[in-house]
Amino acid sequence: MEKKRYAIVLDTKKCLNCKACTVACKFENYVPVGDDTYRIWVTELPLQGKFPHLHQDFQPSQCQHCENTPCEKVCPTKATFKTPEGVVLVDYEKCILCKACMTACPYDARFVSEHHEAVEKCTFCMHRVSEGREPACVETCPVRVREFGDLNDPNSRVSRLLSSRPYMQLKPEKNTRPRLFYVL
Amino acid sequence: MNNKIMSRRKFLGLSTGAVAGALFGPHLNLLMAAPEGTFDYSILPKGKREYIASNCDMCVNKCGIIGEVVNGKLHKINPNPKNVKSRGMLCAKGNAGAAIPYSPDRLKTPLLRTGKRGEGKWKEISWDEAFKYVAKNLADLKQKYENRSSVAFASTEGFQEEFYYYLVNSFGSLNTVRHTTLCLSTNIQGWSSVFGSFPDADLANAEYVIMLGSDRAQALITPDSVDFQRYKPKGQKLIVLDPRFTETGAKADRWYPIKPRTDQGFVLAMLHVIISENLYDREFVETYTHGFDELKEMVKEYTPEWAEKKCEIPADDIRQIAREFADHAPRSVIYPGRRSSFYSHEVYVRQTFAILAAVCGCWDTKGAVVPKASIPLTTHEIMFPFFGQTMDRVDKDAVNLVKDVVPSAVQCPMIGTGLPNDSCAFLSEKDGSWVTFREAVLKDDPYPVRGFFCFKQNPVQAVPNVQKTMKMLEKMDFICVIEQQMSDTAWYADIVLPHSTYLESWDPAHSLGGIWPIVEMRQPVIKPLFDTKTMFEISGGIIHEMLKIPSLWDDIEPSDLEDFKKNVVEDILDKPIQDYIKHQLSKYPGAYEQLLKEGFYTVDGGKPVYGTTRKPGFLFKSKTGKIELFNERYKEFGLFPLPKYCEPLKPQDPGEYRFLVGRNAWNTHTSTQNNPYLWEIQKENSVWLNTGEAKKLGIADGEYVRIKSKIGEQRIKAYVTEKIRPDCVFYVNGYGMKSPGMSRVYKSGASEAEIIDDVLDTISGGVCMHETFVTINKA
Amino acid sequence: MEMNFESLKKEILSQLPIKNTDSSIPGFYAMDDATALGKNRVDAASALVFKNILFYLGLIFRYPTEQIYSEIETRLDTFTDFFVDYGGAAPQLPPIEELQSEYIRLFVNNQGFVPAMPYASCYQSEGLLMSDQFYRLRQIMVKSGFMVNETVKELEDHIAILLEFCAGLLNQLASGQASSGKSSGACVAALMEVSYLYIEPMMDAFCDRIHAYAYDDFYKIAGKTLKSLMQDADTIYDQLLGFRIHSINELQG
Amino acid sequence: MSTRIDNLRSLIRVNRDVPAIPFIAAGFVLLVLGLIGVARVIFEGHEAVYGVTRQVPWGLLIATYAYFVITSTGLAFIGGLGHAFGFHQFAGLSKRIVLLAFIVLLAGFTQIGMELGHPFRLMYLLILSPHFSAPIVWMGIFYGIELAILGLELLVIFNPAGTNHKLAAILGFLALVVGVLATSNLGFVFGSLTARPFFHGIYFPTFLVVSGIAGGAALLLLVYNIVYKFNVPEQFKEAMNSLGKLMGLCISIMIFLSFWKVLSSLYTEPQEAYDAVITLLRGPLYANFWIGEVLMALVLPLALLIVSKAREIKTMGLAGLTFLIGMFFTRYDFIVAGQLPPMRAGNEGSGVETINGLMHYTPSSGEWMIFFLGLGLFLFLYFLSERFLILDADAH
Repeated sequence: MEKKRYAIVLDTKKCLNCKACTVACKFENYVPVGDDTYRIWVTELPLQGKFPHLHQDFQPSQCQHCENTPCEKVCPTKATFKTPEGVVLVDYEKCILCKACMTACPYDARFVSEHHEAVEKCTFCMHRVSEGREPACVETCPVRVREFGDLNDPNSRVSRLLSSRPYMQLKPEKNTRPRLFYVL
Repeated sequence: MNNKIMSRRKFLGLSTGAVAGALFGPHLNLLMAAPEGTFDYSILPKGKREYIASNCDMCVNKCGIIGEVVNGKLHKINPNPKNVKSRGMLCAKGNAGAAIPYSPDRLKTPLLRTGKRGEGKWKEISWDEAFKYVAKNLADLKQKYENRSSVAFASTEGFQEEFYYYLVNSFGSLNTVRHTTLCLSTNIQGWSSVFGSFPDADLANAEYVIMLGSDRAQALITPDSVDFQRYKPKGQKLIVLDPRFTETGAKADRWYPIKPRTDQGFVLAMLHVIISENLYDREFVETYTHGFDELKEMVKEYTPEWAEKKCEIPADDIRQIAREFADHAPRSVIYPGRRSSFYSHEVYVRQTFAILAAVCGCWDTKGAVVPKASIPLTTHEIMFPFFGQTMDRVDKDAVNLVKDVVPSAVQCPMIGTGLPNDSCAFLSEKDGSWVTFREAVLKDDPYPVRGFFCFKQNPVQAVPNVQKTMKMLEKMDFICVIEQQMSDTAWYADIVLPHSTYLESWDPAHSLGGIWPIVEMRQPVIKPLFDTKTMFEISGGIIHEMLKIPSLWDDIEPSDLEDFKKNVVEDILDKPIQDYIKHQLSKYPGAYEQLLKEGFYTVDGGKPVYGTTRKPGFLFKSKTGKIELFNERYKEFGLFPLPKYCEPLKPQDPGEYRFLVGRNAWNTHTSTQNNPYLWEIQKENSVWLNTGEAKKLGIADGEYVRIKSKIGEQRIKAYVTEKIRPDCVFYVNGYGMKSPGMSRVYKSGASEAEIIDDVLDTISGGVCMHETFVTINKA
Repeated sequence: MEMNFESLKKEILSQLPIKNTDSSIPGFYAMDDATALGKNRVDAASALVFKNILFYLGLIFRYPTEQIYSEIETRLDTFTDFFVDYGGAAPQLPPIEELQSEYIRLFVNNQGFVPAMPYASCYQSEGLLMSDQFYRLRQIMVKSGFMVNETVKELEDHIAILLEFCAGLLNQLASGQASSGKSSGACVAALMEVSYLYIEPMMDAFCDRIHAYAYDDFYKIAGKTLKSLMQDADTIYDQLLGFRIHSINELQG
Repeated sequence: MSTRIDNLRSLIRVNRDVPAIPFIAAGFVLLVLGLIGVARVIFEGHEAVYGVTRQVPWGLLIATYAYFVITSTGLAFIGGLGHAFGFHQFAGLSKRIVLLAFIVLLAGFTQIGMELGHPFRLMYLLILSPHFSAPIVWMGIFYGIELAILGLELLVIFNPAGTNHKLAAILGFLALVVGVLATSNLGFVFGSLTARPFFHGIYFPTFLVVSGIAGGAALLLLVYNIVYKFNVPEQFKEAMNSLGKLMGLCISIMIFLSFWKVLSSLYTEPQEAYDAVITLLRGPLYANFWIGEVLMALVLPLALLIVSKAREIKTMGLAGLTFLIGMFFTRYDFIVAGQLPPMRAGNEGSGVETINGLMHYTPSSGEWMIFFLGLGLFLFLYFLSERFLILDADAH
């Protein structure tokens, strides 16, 4: 059987900017309350147009789980590693807190966790996925902005979304080949 | 230094004798010997994990939740993926609920005031003492005023509220006041005046949706907030009219910054177009409605060109929207919204919306506005005693009471003779009208109200014009507050009873009406952390103590008392609450078990219910039994039977802005801002000010300003934006708390209660949150 | 009583929560070998004294019911020197009503918030009750043969319970009567863990908050006393047990 | 037995002429401050004591680490020139060079040791779980080896039985090679960051090596002036002259490199590189850049060197001083400027707070204290050595 390739596809047109995902993530992953401590976020993109012709988009995001993984490359101790499914994880016991990965990440997706005494970031909730549950942010969303699934399964919701709609990725110029896809 | 240590540890050597002698008896011990194998926490912390289904209580929606409990501690609240109402979602507040039981600030034990009111001197008492104390005070009040209605009971909605009413009815006061008039009474009244009930909108199937002032993307309502984006049919069009560019506006196909309170004019013009161009649903109108000809006559004058002047939306656009709306009918929705206590005569606004839906036949069919269906539960057949010393509501004669709070500009001739001579307008009597009620209490007219009970409501924060609320509290001989937190209202109480959180309590089954009707209940997700009780237990406790005081029962028949003891006390309150719930569900075999497992129950697999009123011979709850475009009861009361256009209040001075209120998705009114997980999303609020106006006033983005109304003044950061009309300003509620207790939001940002004027909508008794004008100055 | 400290040390180490894979559980602590081995007696008399002191402080941080109040009152003279030594003054006991309202204002409920939360959990992570460490505490208690009285509706990490727990452990040590089948080593380990991982970390904030918010001197002095006593804990335990813990950081490994 | 003592005596004497005491005292005071800083880090934790943030994770301590270790490898480079490439004029300086390089490297290690959250983990994980594609691994390995080589060199040079010059030459050569590798790898730690265009590329590997050599020369010029109270004996004239020339050459190359770095970052505004350079030219770092980097590290020392025609040793000492001060800002600016352009715009809800579109960073008192630790360690150890060791090596 072919290996799984996990990914998240986001339909941000639906996003209500309600922050349910960010709070769910904090509880699920014991992420402490704090200005710098968050794994995922919802950005209000700049308002476009002039009154009364306005337009605004909201953009939830998180670690992109890049296939070409800058953070993993610079990690001196293999604390950051990739699972066979392409999920980028941190082995907290191996992290020396040199923070090279934080400077290497073009998405500002990592932070120092006092809880783990290591750098941490989104794990795609692999502990839930391994139990057949969805990542917390995917599950809790009122409008289902995010879909999580296997790119190698043509029938997965992520595959079907990507084959039916155009999409973009963040910072393509960095050639990181993210596993987060934003359908348009 | 060394000497210091030596001297400090002197007790180990020199004064050993005395201290060693200080032996303490075992009666003082908090700890006891643990029997072998008491707890097994051997594999920590990833030990025992349980998933327990229940329902959320962070706002009114009651979404399905599944508590993930690890070793007895709630780790996370997950959404219930099967719940047909919440559609498997859980918002930020719902998630943050997992912190609620663990707030160190929660009330832990009954507290009795020992100092002056508001001074903050308390002593701990046991529940037994507390029940005795409350019962005694009820008896004293009854004795002194010889009127049971001299004790008022305030509450807000919630699953335990029905047990609060056990207490109310056992004492026999008619003065109850609920949250409705602070929220959606105008909406209920307006829609009910046409259809006899307050419907829901089928956003999952509607092809054309007009939302006027509803911010479904932030003021979350399930299932609407889910459906309008997640399940919207392909090609659905969303038109949003709101003075602010809300998140909902950002989702709209077209957003119009409509002039406040002119929504009625906009819809009247739509009606004009639809009727004059014969776009209405003739068959529906003929079959189901009453008064079409009168309506046709009335809307003649309301042309789109007329409306353009009122609401500042181009006439051509109004025409187009009217035609599109009619074109998509019956799968067109003019959204009933929810909170609607905005303007004076808001009822007419909502009545107009309802008429538009009726005329186009957008009623009780897929994709339209649909009456709520519900799954009837078995109620306990109880007759509370009829007490001789119960007087009519204090606000019965509302007309004379509320002249002060109805602006003269809107008193006459708009509503004919003024207020209906009703106890509290057209609301359900037990709802009461907060502003009217408060006026009556302040005036002692027609009798004094001197006792005040408050169940999970915080009128000091929630009811506009806080000074008046404080004056009202000062009048009271006795105040009892049943709460989870030391709210601003609890702070002024004589006795505070700690209520268990929704995650710790058994709550009775509730039938939640809607297109997708559902039954929910709550079971404890975790054991109570402290010595708290639920309203069920509290009512039971107080009523038992009341029964020990004969003077409380001297104005009823002895046989009534015996019935009461048997039916209410023995059969219900003395039994486990599970028995009560099982009785509620007795019609539905297996429902109780399903509720324990899933947290909700539906019949028919949770399918939507359409068409119940579209059956021959169906009688709508109106005088004519039809859908009343022309309201016969309003005519009787001297109100407009048809929603004639009412002019909005205008600012007195050119420099004044209309103050708008609203919510964001991560807070419920004033109750959740101190939750660390929600506080960190937004630490203070800021006032939205249009870019052009800010320029005129010389105010930069992020700068502090003073916002001043005739009620009060607040200091707040300016958010200079294109997202709001130049004639309005706005900030979200829940910040700038008076109480240092809300430690995170104490004095950060501004409170709306401090500046909103207590203007009253005369038909529904609702407050008008958008009828306050303010000035803005640099701080 | 005589003890073989080499074996005691081994035993203590075996009881410690050795580096759990979940980092939410605090790690192990180390002892100064030389001091551990240099002495070979538990100073039982002093341990009892210390036990009484902790128990008394525990009483002070309980809600002053009439019973507790009179107990505090009766024993206050005995402990006056102690308070003067550690808290800088002898506390004057205010009338019971005042003490009660002061207690509630400081430790139970004030307008919406609690100025000096008496729970160790509140000084960890999010400032909420029942932090992850809380469960570890329950575990230690049960292992040491204690549990909270069924009639007491309080959380195990309430400062009064923590102090009483320490007193109970000291009592076990002094009397050489660890709970059935449990060793002195486990007892010392529990004492160290509760003192250094639960009480000590909350001391600064807790006592400073008491000082900032208290109207009356009674709790101010009690707080100051408790804080300086815990600062002195290293040397006290050294004297009582014959070895010392280096620092809280070693405990947290 | 007695010969051994005699031999040791040949290494030790009390140098009353060297004005070491004030420096030892200053070093001691700084060291104490530094140790207080260390205690704060241990008790309060890195997060509480340091001013670095999620968006600017590398701050003053990385800058001071670079400052020390690059200077050290610069010294080793000069030492290597003397030992291995027959630049005999430097051979007479070899004891001081090796000692300085060693101590400065130690000072650098204190910085990185305190900066890393788990320095001890690094030590064993570099053996158990090294990731060879990570530049930090190579940087770590080479600096580790460099420390070992310098340590060996110290042993060889300070061998009471007499210096084995051949071995010293081999070690000197190795120190030069490994030093260059280490520093250029340090450059690559930044040069490898595609996320940060200002860092990305070969500029920093090159620039760090060149500026390190200049720094080594500057430090030697300054130290000799101090040790001989601005009256350097004739025997070192030639060496000082060569150091001046070497430093001048390196500064010239630095000017050349910097100029093109700035220009290429401005030309057609390559987004983040442009933003970073703008922080230097007219952004929050402009004073550091113009006064520290340009004036003190480039213009002034070069001017002084030209004025002195590489002969006025006092003037060259002054050039060394301004250069070393300027270099501190250069290192700081290079670390910070590259991180000020945010990876995500500071929009509402993003969690990123920007000022004029840029991140901000100010070193905390704790970070300064750790810098004092390094500086104090250097001053204390080095001048203690000056006071008690015989450092005037014979030319071989």
